[in-house]
Amino acid sequence: MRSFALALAISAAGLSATSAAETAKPAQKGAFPAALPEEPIPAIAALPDAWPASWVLIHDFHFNSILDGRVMLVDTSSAERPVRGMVRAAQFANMLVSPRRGEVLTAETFYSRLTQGERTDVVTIWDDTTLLPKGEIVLPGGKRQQSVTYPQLFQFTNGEKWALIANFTPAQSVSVIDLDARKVISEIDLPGCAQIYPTGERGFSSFCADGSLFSVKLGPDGQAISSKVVAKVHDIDNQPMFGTPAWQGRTAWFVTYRGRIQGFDFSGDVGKPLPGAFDLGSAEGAAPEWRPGGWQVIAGDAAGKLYVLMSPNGREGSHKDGGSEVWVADPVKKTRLARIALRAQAVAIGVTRETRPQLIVARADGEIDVHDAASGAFVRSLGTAGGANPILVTVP
Amino acid sequence: MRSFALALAISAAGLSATSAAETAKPAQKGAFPAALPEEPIPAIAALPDAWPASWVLIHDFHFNSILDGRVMLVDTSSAERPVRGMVRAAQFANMLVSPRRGEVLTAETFYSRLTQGERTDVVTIWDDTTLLPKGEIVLPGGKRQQSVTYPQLFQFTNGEKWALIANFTPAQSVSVIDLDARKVISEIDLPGCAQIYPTGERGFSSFCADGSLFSVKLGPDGQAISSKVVAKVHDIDNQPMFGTPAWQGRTAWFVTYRGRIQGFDFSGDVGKPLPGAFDLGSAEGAAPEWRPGGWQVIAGDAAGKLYVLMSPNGREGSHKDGGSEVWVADPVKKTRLARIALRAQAVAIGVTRETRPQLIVARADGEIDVHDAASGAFVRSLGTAGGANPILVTVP
Amino acid sequence: MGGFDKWTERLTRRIARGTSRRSTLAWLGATITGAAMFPVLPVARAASSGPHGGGSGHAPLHSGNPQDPGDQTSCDYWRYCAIDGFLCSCCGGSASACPPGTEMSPITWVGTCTNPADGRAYVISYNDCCGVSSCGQCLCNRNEGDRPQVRPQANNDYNWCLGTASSIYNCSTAVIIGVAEDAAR
Amino acid sequence: MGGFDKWTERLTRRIARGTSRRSTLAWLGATITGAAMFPVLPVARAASSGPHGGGSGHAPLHSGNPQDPGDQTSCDYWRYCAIDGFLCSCCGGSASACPPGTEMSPITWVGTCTNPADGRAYVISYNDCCGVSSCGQCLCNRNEGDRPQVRPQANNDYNWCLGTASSIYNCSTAVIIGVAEDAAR
Repeated sequence: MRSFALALAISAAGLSATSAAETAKPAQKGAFPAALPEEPIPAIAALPDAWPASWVLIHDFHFNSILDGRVMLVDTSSAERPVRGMVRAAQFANMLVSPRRGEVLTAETFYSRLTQGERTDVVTIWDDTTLLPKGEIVLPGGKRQQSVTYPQLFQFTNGEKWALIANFTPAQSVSVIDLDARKVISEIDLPGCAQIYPTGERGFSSFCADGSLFSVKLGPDGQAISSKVVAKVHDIDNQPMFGTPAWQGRTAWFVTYRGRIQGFDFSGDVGKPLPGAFDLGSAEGAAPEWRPGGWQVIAGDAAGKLYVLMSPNGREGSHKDGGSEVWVADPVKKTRLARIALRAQAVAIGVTRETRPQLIVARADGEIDVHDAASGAFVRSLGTAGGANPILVTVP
Repeated sequence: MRSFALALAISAAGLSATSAAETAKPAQKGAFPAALPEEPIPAIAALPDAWPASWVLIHDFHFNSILDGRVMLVDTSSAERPVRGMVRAAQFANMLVSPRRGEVLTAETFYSRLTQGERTDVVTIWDDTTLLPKGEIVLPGGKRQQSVTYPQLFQFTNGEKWALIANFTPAQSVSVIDLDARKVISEIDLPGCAQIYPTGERGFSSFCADGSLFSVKLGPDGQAISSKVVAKVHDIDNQPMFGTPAWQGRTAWFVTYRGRIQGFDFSGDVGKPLPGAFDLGSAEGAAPEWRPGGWQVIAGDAAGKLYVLMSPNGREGSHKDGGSEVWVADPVKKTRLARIALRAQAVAIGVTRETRPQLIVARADGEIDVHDAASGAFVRSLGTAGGANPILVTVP
Repeated sequence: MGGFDKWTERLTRRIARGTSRRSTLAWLGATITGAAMFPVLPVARAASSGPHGGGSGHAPLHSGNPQDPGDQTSCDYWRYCAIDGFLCSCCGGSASACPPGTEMSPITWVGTCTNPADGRAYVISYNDCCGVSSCGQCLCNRNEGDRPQVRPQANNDYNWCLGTASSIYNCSTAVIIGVAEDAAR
Repeated sequence: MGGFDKWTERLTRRIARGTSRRSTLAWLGATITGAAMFPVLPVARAASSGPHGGGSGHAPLHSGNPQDPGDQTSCDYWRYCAIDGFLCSCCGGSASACPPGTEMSPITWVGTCTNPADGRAYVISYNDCCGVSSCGQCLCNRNEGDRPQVRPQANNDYNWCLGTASSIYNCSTAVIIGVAEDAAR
């Protein structure tokens, strides 16, 4: 290829493709006696074997072409070069990342004629150092749940050897996928329940329309071997929980539309609510009141603190309108620790696991801001590194 | 379907889906004793059998998702409801419209996994009253030319019974498609030549890299039966012509990067330049000089006038930077008739065939403006009716 | 595993039975109670045009009927009280019809919106239009009454292009299908 | 048809011969003279950030080498004198490398750009990166020396993701492959 490109160059307008060493050096070349060296072709930027702790994945839902969604790999420490790559996330896709497996997984849907024709649902497996696909698992039946992207529609279990994927036709079920065998091994029917919270060593929980939590334990063949319902854990009418929690180990911290924090323990075979739900409280400047608002409104850091995206315009129906502050809370002491003013309305937040954690803010206008999580201070802008419509920030 | 939707509605929160006639009418209903009537489900907006003369097609190249390009059907007479529909135009697509056939045709490319996998090139045939596909013709070999959309890469010939499509691998050829038989019937190899200008009853011309014009006459089987080269019609170095001309009947008016108008007669079996090329001239306000600029820079009206999108910042390399004025010229008298000031930098123009022709202006910021072609006066804005990146205005 | 419910047994039976189209409809009948279905698209790109998104440079589009007031290309139009997506009024359809070239979703979600002109609460069916890519005009998201996905019938984040030949989403309509009994709601 | 050239006869023979990979390369050798290949994408969405497009909110990215000056995420960077598309420097690649996950196009177009630091004219190869959808960052279009498609080797509107497994276009690089003899050009 190289010699072909050079041949073209040589034939081009009588140019000679002489190397730096051979080049005549007229006086105007001044302080630089040697020309810049030739650069290799082809060249593909390399990624490190392990991504640094400053790297996150930002899901670009891409409203203006939902069928062409993407996940942006973003170095939040670099204002100069924040985008490190893109992974395809087609048609209401979901994404999973596993440093242990060295993989990014996307659950996607394709049509043979882009918008029409034959439908194919697949889980695509991407190598996390090359961002090239290394395999796919076809999901039969055209039943993969298509929603605006929720992380809890596609989750690992069984030590990341399996993935669980939500189906909605609108009948609800969960498919169990053996990632190494590259096949769907079972399907758990789940009428009236939604979202997937990995539970125990091999199983998951879902919230149900009657306010209960339903936990399923899976056998080695992926079939359900036992299950348990915990009733009345979720007041859907008055204290509805955002479906996406902040995970700290096997504990998931949920926040309600009204700002109440509720923990769940998913470490055992049965998910269970933790005692001691608490409210984030009120503050000045509200019209009419402070409530969480956005798409991914809660995040946690390694020290156990929680961060909640808050709007002063809280009312019924405001829960996706975004927020202008991040409130920091201690779920052990059940108190609010700090308020962080953002530079613009935001829809999603994440906190890195760096030594000095950084708060990653996806703004409604598509810009990505980085704040110091401890002080709240604005650190840098990453521009549009999250794509057109950044709605989820995933810290691997 | 209807009863199903109603069943859902009835079950919803204890609502009764009573009709207007059955509804109780409390006092506060005031001046409106009857409720608004129920509306039918399903309902699809209808298009007229023949599109009005104010309707145009605007190609949205969709830079941020080139694989998901579209053609917007736009009523330029309506500021309230300019968009009338969308036609898919995937992956550097080309589009043809035929009121006579009652069809819109798109030449597209698909991959089985959106961005990867198996490639399929097709011509899709859309009914122009339903905008639904009514057939497709698969183009073998993965050779369809992918370029930023030029109209002259996909053209009719043989009384609109055939279409001609450009291939580029980078070897150049033209495929001849029998639209009614739904098949490719021949392929004309065309080394060194590009773009397709329908010529005579059944044939086409292309410009070639040596500055010549090459015309091919096709036989009833689609094979070339004769051809003719007219040398030195195009000074590519000093007076390069924009590839997209303004058509008036079988005469194509081209404009060069420097603003010279050159006509070609494609009515016979051999395309030939018309005598009397002329320059659009200079004007005040230039820095350094007025030149055509944009993607579709020349259009014609039914009366024979030409409209050219002009930039005052003309220089080598400015020819795609867009323009801020439209100059009106009479190709018979070879004079400039008027200058029309635009409201913003624009990249494409078209002129409707209405009784009172309207100048349709696709701006660089994506907004569509309508001016009165005779007076130049701004008439209305159509907002973003042309999509994200409107680059071509087609008057059917 | 003592302590686990009998549900597992029922669950296992249900899996063995499989999920046919018939059982899907049975499920709909069995579980969709208490409210109706909402779907598609969240988090308006709130940016410039107010909290709900929308705004495309279009001129206002009025019904011409004083009993049906407001700009049908605006997110603030009364029928859109629970809509989520691109407004079909801006896409070649209307407030109550899909654009040509699309297919209207047969399964729908509904909301109850109060008409400011006559004070009535109308049942609005937000049918999606499917089979053509994102319209891109007039994105609008209002979430009054929206609840988490655990209550699908009250969550507007699902893509309801479900019973259609293609699940590709183009825009959303807001069709009057009746008057709510409790007009004040 | 008297008056028609002998080319028709040759043309017909050529069609009969078909177009093999070999003849494609022969064509390249035979016809690409006088200039080199430019490709992809036109008409910058000129909107806000100057005549060439670009501008993404990124901070400037410098090489750190005083002999290679300028912001590599800006359309004004010296190597981009004939580039057309999304700048790979903004997409996970660099001025001279494709982003991970893409494939660099083997067939390329070149331009000649003058380095303001050393005054030399460099031959720049604008290899496209392929197989991933539009990067969407830093759209840039400069057309110095660009000519109509009748001279493909001097036209930057072709999608040059041609010799790659996928023709989907992601971004464009600007690789130094030599120094032009006539440095002043």
